[in-house]
Amino acid sequence: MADAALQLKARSAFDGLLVPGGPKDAGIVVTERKDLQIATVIARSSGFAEAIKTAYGIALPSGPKRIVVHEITLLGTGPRAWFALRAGERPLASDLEQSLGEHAAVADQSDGYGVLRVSGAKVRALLAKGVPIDLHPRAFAADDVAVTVCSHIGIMLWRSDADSSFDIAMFRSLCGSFWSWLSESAEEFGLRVEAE
Amino acid sequence: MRIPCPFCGVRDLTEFTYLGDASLAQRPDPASPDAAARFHEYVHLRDNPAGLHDELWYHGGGCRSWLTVTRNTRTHVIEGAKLTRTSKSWTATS
Amino acid sequence: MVVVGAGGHGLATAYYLAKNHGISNVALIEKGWLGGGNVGRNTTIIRSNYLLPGNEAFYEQSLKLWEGLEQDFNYNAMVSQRGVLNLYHSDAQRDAYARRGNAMRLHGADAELLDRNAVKAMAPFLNFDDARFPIQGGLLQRRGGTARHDAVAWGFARGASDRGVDIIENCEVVGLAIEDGRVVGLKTTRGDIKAKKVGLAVAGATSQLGAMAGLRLPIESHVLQAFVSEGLKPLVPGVITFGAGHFYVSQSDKGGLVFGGDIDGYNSYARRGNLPVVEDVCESGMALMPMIGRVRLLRSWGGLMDMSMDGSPIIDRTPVENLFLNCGWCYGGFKATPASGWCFAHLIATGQSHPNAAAYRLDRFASGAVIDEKGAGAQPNLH
Amino acid sequence: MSDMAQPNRLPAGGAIEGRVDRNRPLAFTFDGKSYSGYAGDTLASALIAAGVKLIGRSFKYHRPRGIFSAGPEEPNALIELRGGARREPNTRATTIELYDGLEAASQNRWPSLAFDILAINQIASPLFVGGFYYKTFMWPASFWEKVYEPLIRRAAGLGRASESPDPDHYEKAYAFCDVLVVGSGPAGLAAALAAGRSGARVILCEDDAQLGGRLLSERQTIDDAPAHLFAAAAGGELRSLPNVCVMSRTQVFGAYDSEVYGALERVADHVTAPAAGVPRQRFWHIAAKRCVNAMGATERPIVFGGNDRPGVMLASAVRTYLNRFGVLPGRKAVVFTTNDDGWRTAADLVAAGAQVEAVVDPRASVDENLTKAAAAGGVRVLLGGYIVNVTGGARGVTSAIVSVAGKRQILTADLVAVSGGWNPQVALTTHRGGKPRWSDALSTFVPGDLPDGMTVAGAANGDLGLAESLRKGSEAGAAAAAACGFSAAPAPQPRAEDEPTAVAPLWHVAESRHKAFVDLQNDVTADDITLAHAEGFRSIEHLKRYTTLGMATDQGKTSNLNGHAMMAALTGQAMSDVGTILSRPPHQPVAIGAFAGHHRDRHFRPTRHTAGHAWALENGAVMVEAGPWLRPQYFPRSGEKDWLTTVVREVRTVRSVVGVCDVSTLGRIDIQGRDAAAFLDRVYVNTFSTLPVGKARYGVMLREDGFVMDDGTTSRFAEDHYVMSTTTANAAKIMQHLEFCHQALWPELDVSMVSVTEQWSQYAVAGPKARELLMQLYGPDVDLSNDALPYMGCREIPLRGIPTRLFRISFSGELAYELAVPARYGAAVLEALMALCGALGGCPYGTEAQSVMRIEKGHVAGNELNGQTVARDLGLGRMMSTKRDYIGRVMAGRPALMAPDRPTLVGIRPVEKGRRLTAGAHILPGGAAAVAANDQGYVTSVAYSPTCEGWIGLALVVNGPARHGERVHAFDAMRNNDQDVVICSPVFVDPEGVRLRG
Repeated sequence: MADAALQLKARSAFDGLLVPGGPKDAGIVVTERKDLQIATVIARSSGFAEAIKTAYGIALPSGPKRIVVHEITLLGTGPRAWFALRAGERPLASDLEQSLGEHAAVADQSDGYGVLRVSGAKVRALLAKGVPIDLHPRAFAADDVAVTVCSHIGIMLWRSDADSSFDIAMFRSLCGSFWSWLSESAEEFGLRVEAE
Repeated sequence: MRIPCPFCGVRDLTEFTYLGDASLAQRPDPASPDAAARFHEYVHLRDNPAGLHDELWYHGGGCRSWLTVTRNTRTHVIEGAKLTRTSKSWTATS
Repeated sequence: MVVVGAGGHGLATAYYLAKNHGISNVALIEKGWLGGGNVGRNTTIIRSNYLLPGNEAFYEQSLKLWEGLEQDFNYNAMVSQRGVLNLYHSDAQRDAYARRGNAMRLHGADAELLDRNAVKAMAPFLNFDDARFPIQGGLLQRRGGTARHDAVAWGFARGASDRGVDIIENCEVVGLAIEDGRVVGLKTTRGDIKAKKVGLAVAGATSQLGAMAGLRLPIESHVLQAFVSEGLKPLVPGVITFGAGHFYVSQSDKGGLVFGGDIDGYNSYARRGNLPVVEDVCESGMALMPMIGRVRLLRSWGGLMDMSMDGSPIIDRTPVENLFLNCGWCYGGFKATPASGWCFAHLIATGQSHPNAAAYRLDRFASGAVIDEKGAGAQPNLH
Repeated sequence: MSDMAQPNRLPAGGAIEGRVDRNRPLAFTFDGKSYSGYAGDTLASALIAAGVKLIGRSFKYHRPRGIFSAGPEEPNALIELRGGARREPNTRATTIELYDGLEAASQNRWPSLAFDILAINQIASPLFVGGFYYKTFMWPASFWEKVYEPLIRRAAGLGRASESPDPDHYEKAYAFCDVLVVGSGPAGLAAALAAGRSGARVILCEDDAQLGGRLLSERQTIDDAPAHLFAAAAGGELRSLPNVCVMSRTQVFGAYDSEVYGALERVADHVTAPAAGVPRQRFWHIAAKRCVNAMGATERPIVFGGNDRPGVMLASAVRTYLNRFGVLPGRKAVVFTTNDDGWRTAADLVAAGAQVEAVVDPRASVDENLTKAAAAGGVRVLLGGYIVNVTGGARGVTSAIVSVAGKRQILTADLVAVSGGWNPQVALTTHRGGKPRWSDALSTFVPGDLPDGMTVAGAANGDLGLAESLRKGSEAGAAAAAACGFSAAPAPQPRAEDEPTAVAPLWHVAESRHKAFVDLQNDVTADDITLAHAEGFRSIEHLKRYTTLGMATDQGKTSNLNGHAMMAALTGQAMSDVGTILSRPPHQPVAIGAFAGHHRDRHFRPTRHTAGHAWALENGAVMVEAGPWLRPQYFPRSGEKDWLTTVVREVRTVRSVVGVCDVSTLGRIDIQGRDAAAFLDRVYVNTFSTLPVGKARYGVMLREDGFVMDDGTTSRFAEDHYVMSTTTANAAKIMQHLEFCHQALWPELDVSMVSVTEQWSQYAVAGPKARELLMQLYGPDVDLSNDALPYMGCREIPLRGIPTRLFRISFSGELAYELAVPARYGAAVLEALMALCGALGGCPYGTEAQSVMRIEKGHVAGNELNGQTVARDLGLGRMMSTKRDYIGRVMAGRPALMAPDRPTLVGIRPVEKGRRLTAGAHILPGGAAAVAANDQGYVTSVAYSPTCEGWIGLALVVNGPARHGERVHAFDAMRNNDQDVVICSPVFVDPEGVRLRG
């Protein structure tokens, strides 16, 4: 096939599901985070913490916490597992592989997940309809991360910077079902979709 | 029922999958001369206590860890939970 | 002779020991009140739609006994053969049900494979329009149905009692007297009892009683919840099971929808379950018959299931001489009550397995001759 | 609103006027007749206001019944609410908030409420005694099924459920708090205030629309003001606290393990229909560190003759109707009470302007203040008295027959208010196994051992006095908050009085000779208790089951204790020995829809879509459920008469040209680590450590019990990097299994695994022109020759800068590849592939064609990997390594699994050419009778093979491989498709594998 004829257009996970628009005073505002590079990182050896320190100059927190370093957001998703994100085009998985070498198993997952940013005055009331964990500010602090199940769908959830704003990642194939739950649950609060 | 995952914190039952008695983590030596009998016991026979029970749960809806949970089968009160693998291995952030 | 456990199986065993074998010198001892075990807390379904050799002949015998039970013991157990319909939702499931139905027919049982239209004619209220897993058809056993569970216990109790069996309630076994590898009696909270033969029919407490004889058994105790709705005018014709989720339903003669689903899935002796299964059952119910949304769940209860490693029961001798074991019914024990009693009585009385229960051996796990209807393997909570 | 319309509404401005909103009249209908009430009414209070006495018919005898209570314990006044698809049977009129346009209908009557043919059951009542089912309706034998049972079924049940899908939606929700307070009566409000003021996170759940509980129904005072004002003020303060969440119309119905509570919020039951986006009800999971149970108490009736007549009402309910709703349930009343509390009903009736004929109290003497007050109101006091019978009919009570010291007198009355004392609501304390304790002082059960984290306060704990309830509630709230680390400065206690609450036990008026009801809804009478005793059904569990006591929709809230006490009297046992039935959730019935929430109909379970889903739909694919996924089953073209035509065309196209199939749903697990190879050797029966980099290998995995668990190809991309594929159905299970093997069995191995199923879209490209197609896609720079990418090879190849993986693997038996591309390009690559494919004369194919081709090749799939087969059964025994251990090796060696006569995989063909085969048929020896003894196996999979030009199948047959060429019988009674078949090799096409290596 001639080069010119071959146009491989990328489609985001929520392509065709999210249609921008909605009331100005909506209690819920949703944006798809489309431009993320994503990788899973699994520590393979006890040298992992040191490798991170060498590469990024930080000590990784233990537990389900978020830390941001060199524009990379690292989310603690398991005792040895992290979910890494970085905005932009720059490949993340290969960078991490290079930095961490044999201390980590890195897999590119940039296409494997859909990520939504959900915010608005009613965001906690909305998430209470599916997320079985306590998101009250006293219980879920700014750097907290949770891997959990919402409406039978596995999600990763973390606070973005604002108090009433959460990022939620889920498997790409489940974005349609997640959206059907979210949009139905948000209807009573008013829902606005914004482009990134 | 809520299970205190050592990594994630206390989580609802729906996030977990049950396997069974914690002895399932102690696979017999396949090279032993009585391996057939030992594997039969390992795979099939259970103490099935009415009271405290060490048991294996998988936190598949969370951190994907296998947990060894100590739970009272009469009251469902959970005494504690630990990562199944901690006894034999390292942790990543220490 | 002593039979331990005045639940359905123990009562039926005592009844048939007396009736079939003329053995009336039987004490039937019970920790609580008679009929207080799973015979008093189940969803009352009777059927013989089994697949595997070793199972089907036994359950078909049981169904035939159900069909004659009322006349047998002059007590109305309200056997109601309104049919058991197992729905299928895929070609593979259809073929698996065809395999099952053919196995039933080879054993002389009745079975029909219905297509979607035939199911719709029988149960037009099912979700045919907006289903996640559309109904393609069903396997129907018309002779299946329900029986009034408490009446079954009372009927067997009355029949056994009339034939001279002593039923002793509030009598808990605290030890077994074993001499030279042979059981000679029991210690109970109401004194010691000498016995030539002891049969255990104590689903839910099998491991504890087994341990008293030094046995470690292929059994886990799990809780199964069941539910009943408020009384309604007739709505559901027979027993219907959902093939794409955990849900089965029938309607009692008093009008309540009696329904249930999967076991809670963790070892338990607490006789109560938790919300995830309640929700799973109701989600399945609403997926299958969305007109029950406003019907109210009235009451739930939990029974202890003797879950075996292959999902099939054990009726066998034990390594202890004269100690016999009837256990591992998983959550299918109610329908088995008459045949279980019949075959266990046969085993205790003659020392030989009844041909219809010959496969229910304790050593089948070591030998590999397992009877695994679901193909789930040695994990009891998956059966 | 005229008095004519609401003749029993107390006038506004009177001493007692109630607190409904008289400025907001609401219209409603009952049995088609129009009535009116006010905002703030319940359906029951509005019916009373309207003078409607007869509400329903009883379950067994079809006796006329009226309104008995003012709350959720109501056994009688059950109605069908709303109509059509929203019809709600068995709805308690006493808990339904009136809304404009409400429609209600009586139930369990035919043809009409006033004239009910089945009331004949009263005359035949000896047939209907306890246990009647089991003894009656027996003979002749054939009559049970044909006559009796259908009759019983028609008569059974109460209301009619809708037969249409519920049009409303439901939600689930999760809440968390430090302190959950259940109930907003005096104790609950005091607890919530104490805990809330400490800063603890508090949830207060109240079943009613308004906060206050009994405070709304009484004329008591707190801080010298009417008590309902205290409730309003407390509610206001609680709602103003940011750490407090007040949930009204929310019933906590169950206590579950680990301090989880189930609650039902009735979001839109008080309006005609939910607004857009609003659920009808919301089912809450509440996880609370501490719980203050302040659910209050339920008044206990007394069993006496005619105690079910419309107009016999709980004494406290009468006060509720007067004080809260401003309606007068009767104009001429007799109060029958065994306790001080009941006397207040007489006082309130007098204050409301009703005539109280007498207070009948079986006690020989009572507090002087009570008798004095009664006398002042012109009320006769009949101490040592009993009501032995109440006369009346469908139009209500006409008189009460009272016996005092053996002398009878007839008191004309239209209302009999009854109080036998109060039963604390112990339900939540027993859901987790706690046993209530008998209290001689209160003649009832009070909470015994409590579940972890729960305290009980107020009437629920047997503290009936107002001041005491307020004080105990406050203490409980403060203690619960303190246990969560919060403390508040002590606040002054509100001023209130403890009213007298002395009680003497009376369950049943033994002198009564008329039908006396213990369980009003299930029509269990005093005689039934006696009969159960006589027949040996004496334990409370047997009593319940034999008589159905306490099994109706009210779950015995007003009947159990009386029934048990009556049995105790018959057996001579103490109540502490008799015990009580432990209540089980739900405390009140909960709509099934609420437990399901969003997950009904097509939302029952999430649906997984591949990146190519939209393309498939646009191209006419018929989709099929494959585990959680939807996959294209086949792609019909116009003019194709049935699915088989389409599938035959797809198979022929693949075998002769090329086809493309979306295989993205197969599980893919990325496995890395120094020990990855060793790990795979332990989980697969065959060896992967010897697999060269750049190659793929088919593997089989067993469960530890030796049976086959899954199969798939695993490819090696580096020394320490493999990608495993699993079947679609087992993907999650295998991931869990591998994590178990690593974390629990061999944590010392340096291996890690993560699912990358979603990262990649994967397409099978199969057929003689598969290479040509891919060369066109990749362009001339990429070498796809047999040398560069041989059979079972795999490579990472960039495609226009996109990283892709190309696997030379084949499920179809053709020259075939699987192309994996990052999922964001999945749709685009599929479109590009299909454009090229179409130009070559190829087509897309679905799961059906895929299945035909794998059967033609004798590849096993889900039908054969059914958990009941071992590797040898499937002809895969030779793959099992004999040199090393792996999961399942030891147990696969059990004698019964090694037996030579196990059913083993073969192919079959029909003897009669062109005859259709069916899967699920059993294999019998040729000419053998169709009985179980001759059963030798079964057909697992069948397909019409265009390549073989006929039907072919796979089967598991006893000793199968030794029987190739044998003619046997395929028995299929299910499809009436018995036929003879010939056993053959399971590989029907290209047994040498020439094509796939081409």
